[in-house]
Amino acid sequence: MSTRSPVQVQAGAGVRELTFAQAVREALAEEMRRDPSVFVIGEDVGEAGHPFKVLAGLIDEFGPERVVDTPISEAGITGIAVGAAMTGLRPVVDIMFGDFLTLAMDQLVNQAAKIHYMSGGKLRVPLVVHTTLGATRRSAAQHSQSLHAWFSHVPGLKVALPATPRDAKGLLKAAIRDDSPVVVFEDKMTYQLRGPVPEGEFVIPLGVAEVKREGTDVTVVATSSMVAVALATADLLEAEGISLEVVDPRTTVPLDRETLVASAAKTGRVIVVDEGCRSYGVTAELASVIAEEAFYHLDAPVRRLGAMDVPVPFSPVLEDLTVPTPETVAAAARELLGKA
Amino acid sequence: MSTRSPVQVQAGAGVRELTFAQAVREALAEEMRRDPSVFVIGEDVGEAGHPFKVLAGLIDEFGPERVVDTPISEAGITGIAVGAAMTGLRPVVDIMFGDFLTLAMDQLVNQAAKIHYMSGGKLRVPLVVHTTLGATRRSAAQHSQSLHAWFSHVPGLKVALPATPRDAKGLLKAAIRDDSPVVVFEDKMTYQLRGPVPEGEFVIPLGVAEVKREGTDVTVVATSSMVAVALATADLLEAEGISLEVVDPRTTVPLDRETLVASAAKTGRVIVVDEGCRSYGVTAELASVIAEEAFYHLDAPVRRLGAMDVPVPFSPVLEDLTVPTPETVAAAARELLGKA
Amino acid sequence: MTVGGRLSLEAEAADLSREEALRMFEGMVRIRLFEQRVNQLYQSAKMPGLAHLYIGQEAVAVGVCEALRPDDYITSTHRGHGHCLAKGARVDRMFAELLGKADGYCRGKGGSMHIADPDGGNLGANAIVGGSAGIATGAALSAKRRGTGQVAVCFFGEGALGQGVLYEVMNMASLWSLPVIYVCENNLYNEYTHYRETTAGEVLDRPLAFGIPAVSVDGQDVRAVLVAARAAVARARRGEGPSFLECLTYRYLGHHVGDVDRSYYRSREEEEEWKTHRDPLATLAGWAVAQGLATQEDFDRVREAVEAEVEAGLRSALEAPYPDPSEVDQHVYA
Amino acid sequence: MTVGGRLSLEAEAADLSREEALRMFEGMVRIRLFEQRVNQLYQSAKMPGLAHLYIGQEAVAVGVCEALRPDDYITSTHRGHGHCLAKGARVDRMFAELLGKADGYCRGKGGSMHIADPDGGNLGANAIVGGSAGIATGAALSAKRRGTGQVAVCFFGEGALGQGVLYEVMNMASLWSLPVIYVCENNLYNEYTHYRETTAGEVLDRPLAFGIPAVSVDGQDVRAVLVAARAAVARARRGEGPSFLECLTYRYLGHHVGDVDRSYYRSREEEEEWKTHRDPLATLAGWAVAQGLATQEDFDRVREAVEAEVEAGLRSALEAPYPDPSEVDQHVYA
Ligand SMILES: Cc1ncc(C[n+]2csc(CCOP(=O)(O)OP(=O)(O)O)c2C)c(N)n1
Ligand SMILES: Cc1ncc(C[n+]2csc(CCOP(=O)(O)OP(=O)(O)O)c2C)c(N)n1
Ligand SMILES: [Mg+2]
Ligand SMILES: [Mg+2]
Repeated sequence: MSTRSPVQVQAGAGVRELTFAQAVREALAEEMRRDPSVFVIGEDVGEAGHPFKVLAGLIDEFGPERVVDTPISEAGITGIAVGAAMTGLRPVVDIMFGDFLTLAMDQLVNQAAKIHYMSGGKLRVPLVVHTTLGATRRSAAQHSQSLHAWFSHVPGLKVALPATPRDAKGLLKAAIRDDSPVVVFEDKMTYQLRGPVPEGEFVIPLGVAEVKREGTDVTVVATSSMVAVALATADLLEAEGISLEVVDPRTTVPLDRETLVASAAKTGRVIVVDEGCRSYGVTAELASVIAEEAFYHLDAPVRRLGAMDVPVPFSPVLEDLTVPTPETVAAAARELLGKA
Repeated sequence: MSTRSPVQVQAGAGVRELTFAQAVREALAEEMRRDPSVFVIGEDVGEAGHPFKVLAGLIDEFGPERVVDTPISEAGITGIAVGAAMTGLRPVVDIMFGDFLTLAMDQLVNQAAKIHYMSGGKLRVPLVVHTTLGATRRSAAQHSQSLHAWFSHVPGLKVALPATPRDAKGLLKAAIRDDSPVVVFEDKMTYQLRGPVPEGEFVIPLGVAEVKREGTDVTVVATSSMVAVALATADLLEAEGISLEVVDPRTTVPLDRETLVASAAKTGRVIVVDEGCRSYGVTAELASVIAEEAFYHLDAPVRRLGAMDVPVPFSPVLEDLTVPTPETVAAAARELLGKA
Repeated sequence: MTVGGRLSLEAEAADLSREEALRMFEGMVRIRLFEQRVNQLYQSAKMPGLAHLYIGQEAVAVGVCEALRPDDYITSTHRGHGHCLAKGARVDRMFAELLGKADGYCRGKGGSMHIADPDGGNLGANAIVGGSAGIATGAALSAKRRGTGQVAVCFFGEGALGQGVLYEVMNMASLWSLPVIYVCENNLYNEYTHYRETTAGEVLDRPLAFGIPAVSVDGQDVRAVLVAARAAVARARRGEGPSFLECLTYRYLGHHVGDVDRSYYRSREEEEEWKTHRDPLATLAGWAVAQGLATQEDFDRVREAVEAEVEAGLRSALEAPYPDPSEVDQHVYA
Repeated sequence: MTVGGRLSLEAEAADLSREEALRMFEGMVRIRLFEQRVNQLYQSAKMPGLAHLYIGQEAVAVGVCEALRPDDYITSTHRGHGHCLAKGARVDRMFAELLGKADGYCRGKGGSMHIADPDGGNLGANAIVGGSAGIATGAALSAKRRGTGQVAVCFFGEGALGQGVLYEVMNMASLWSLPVIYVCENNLYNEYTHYRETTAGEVLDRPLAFGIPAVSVDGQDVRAVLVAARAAVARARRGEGPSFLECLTYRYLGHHVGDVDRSYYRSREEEEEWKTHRDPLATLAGWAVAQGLATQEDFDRVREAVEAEVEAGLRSALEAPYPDPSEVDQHVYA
């Protein structure tokens, strides 16, 4: 079920360069045109078009009935979306910062995630939660967390982590069409970055990893914001004659184990990089899956790089120390190759 | 910093048999006598003494000022406890079922866990959250979760998982004396089980694992409810001439890596068992730590056993399939030894 | 109709036709007899887990659901058997669910606290206090958006007044004039604590503060409940927005089937007072007989018919098969 | 004093001594000048991240804090510079924190949205809307339990009325008569949305519904704020419980320093109206001069002194060192 070919879309021929934010907006607009039951609900999603302007203009096309501005009530908004999703609509709930998911956990975990199962399959909750992760924006401890590991640990929820404008569009469209609740995390730092996005109808199925760059010496499994870091590391090490393969799971649930394990078996050396806190985070599961299924191919233990286990500090001189960088990933790769 | 000696306390000589609930109650009463700033706050903690009767009688000794019955407001109660903890008191917040922590996540994660750090070390939050985990009580999906992995992933929080009456008392007393917020999860199924508890003053430092049983063939790292399962497995396999070493981390944060890794290095074969859902759960971190630090001692990949990745079903015939049992752990051990 | 004022009612209590009186009595007696069996199942250790019995509160569920269309929505609570039955659930499949059988409404996966019956408009009971406030409000938003004229009823106990999410969604329901009816079943206790110890001020002032018309009615008088429910439903269908009903009621038995010694939180006298003088079944039957609408024999016949239905339902549920083990990981994802 | 009614005040606005007038003007001008500098730091890219400026709302923080003891508690918001300064914070250490320097109140770890100064009773700003409602209420519970006579003030914007936790804690504060004062700064906007679009009913009805006396005051008139704050503080110290103040105010600038084009959500005219006719600094000075309490020159001298203080504070902060990298994993655990 996984496509292992590294899709390096080139601009031109049915492909445009879009910013991450434009790609998200395009996905929402296309799905809202296609299906009248799709609507967006959240704080300042209307005229303001979201503080990051990700949703700018949607209200002009779809009006306040389908781009619903709300009070500052994350739990209430999410609960209302769950009820709407159970009764024929397809809400996309915008949670401005992933940190605010802490306020909606009961609605997402005890309600949305379990209703299909608890009802013996009778009720469905086709809900999308659209939110952010990522630090280094100088936003301090309550606006910088990457909490996707929590949701990946909750049966009934799917979790998408788009790393490029192309993936942002394709995964969001798939999430909206999915009949289960899906939490989509976007790196708030990448909204203005540009990348190629195919013209026209285009969906990326949930559960299909992508080899973002092929290589031979070390596999770097990277998620979301860390994909760009991994690709930068690959460029950096190429000069040293070290070849990295960069694999992006794109969704933690469902997880495309096959693609991860195949790459690990091929290179024998693996680094997992994710911006969530290192301990008890996503890197632990990905590293364990690889260790379990590629154990006898591994020349060394899987290395894990995540955010430092600290609340995110405000001061730039401190904040920049807390997240993996091309330098720290490169150092790990050299160590794995005994070139440190 | 870790004691690796398997403390097999014998009844008699300064030791009594207490139920898990009695041990918890004794810890609270002793700490409330010792320190007037300690108080309990939660739903039906007073006259009712908690639905599981864990707190029965406390109000008679300490009165409603220190055993505070509240409305059904998990977020509000926890927030109030955070403020009280910042200003000279030591609250023990009772969250009746761990599933209800979903309602207090902002207060615990964005507030309690980060305040000491965000204030540059000036403010402290000596808060204890006392709650439960564990399935097989026929309580269905919203009263059976084991969510400790979430909190273990949050820097600033400590997490304790007592498995015996002795540990319940010693760890809770340590948690109450700790100047950081600590979440203590107790298996709701074990409250009436009896075990030896030393007489008198007795504290178990957070971050010290215990070898619950020594063995030579396979290490079983087990937490909370799974410690009893692991010990039962050890008995079961002894008959087959297989010797299990059972190691209980007792706290996931701080984690006593030393003891886990030493045992793994000794046996070369490791199973990690925890009642949280298997994917992206505690077993992933523990298995990764062992794989990283004992890699070259391991004869096989670390095996992970957790709850099935499903919401907990009500029907006993289904619920019993979702959690690890001595049979499933034994099967994993035999496989690891090539005796399957 | 006042916005943010008392919900105006046509009358203090409804005049009923003979059919209505007998139908509502049947609804109430079905809940009563069903739950007496549930209690016995627990005491004879035939039922897994616990159940929170609705006995004593029957008039609330039946009076409210009498005012609803089959396609209207309800959400329910941990004490939900009465709501499910009043909205049309069958006793045999209810028993089956409580016993964890495959014939249950949720194939045994939900149990007592999670019975859902979408075909009957029941979006599910909820084991999180206040947990369905958002769901009901969202169903109302959906009904309004789809223009179906459906309304959504959110049943909850007064303990849910402690949950902040209730105020978040009442605020939005009021702002957006959603067709939702918040039905607060005030049975005086949050588990083992009297609601006066957990509830500051007056209950009705809370919805009123959000501009939601509210009224308090005798929850033991199904006719009073029906009148209030009809007014709230009519308001919702007219597109005028949410309403809030406080129904003063009482649970005769424990917080759950295991709560037998209750003396430390409420008196025998209090229990007797409600059972003997404020029983919803006796009250309705007494009124109807006095009105000459029906005879005691009519009501006895209804009770006997329901008794037979309950016995048959229980028997079939006891004999029904458990779900196949392979179902354990079905329905995690849609 | 009415419970659940209007908070009764001694007068509509306070008579002030010359010292009080000059002191409160100094407090307000310190906030004004400090934040003008913050805005410039952002525009000249010298400050990391963003800041939410309090300019225009100075009378609320200063009027409330004038009624407090040094050991009383406050909690603050994302728009918190004014609260911190009014409770006694120093401009140099404030600047240092905003610049991420080691001399900052939080050693640079908190930044604009998290300034805490326990020595001054400031339990911290909070970047979660409504996030400090529990903390302030808990500090009040602690003060009551410890019998210190301290009160706790919870500052929050009207947007926090959307957060359910506020109602959960107001309920407990009322039940337990806690010495907490909820100060709602109604500056008309939740970010870019007018509060009328997010707030059903009347603001004051919400605390009133929980039995909490409430009053709405002109937040641009520091004397009116002071009178209300004194009444609330007196009530709290008497052990009579919580109060709620709605202060009608306005932020002159953007939601944050980057919010420059505001035409799509509010008009220039509206902004001008508030700035020219309802400025808290001009209002206080004008009143005091008219009363003959002080001359314009007196106020100018105060402003000049504060200007010098702010310039010196900024200079020292700009020169101050960043925290040592080794501090990054300090203070995770106490
Ligand atoms: C969020 C949450 N907190 C606590 C509980 C435990 N609990 C179950 S029922 C109950 C009391 C509910 O009282 P009320 O809402 O009045 O309903 P009643 O039981 O009286 O019908 C409590 C505290 C829960 N299920 N959910
Ligand atoms: C729980 C939460 N949701 C959303 C936000 C994003 N946010 C920051 S400020 C703000 C508006 C707050 O409005 P108000 O409370 O009136 O304060 P003001 O900005 O007007 O001072 C929002 C939505 C947040 N910080 N916290
Ligand atoms: Mg009740
Ligand atoms: Mg505002």
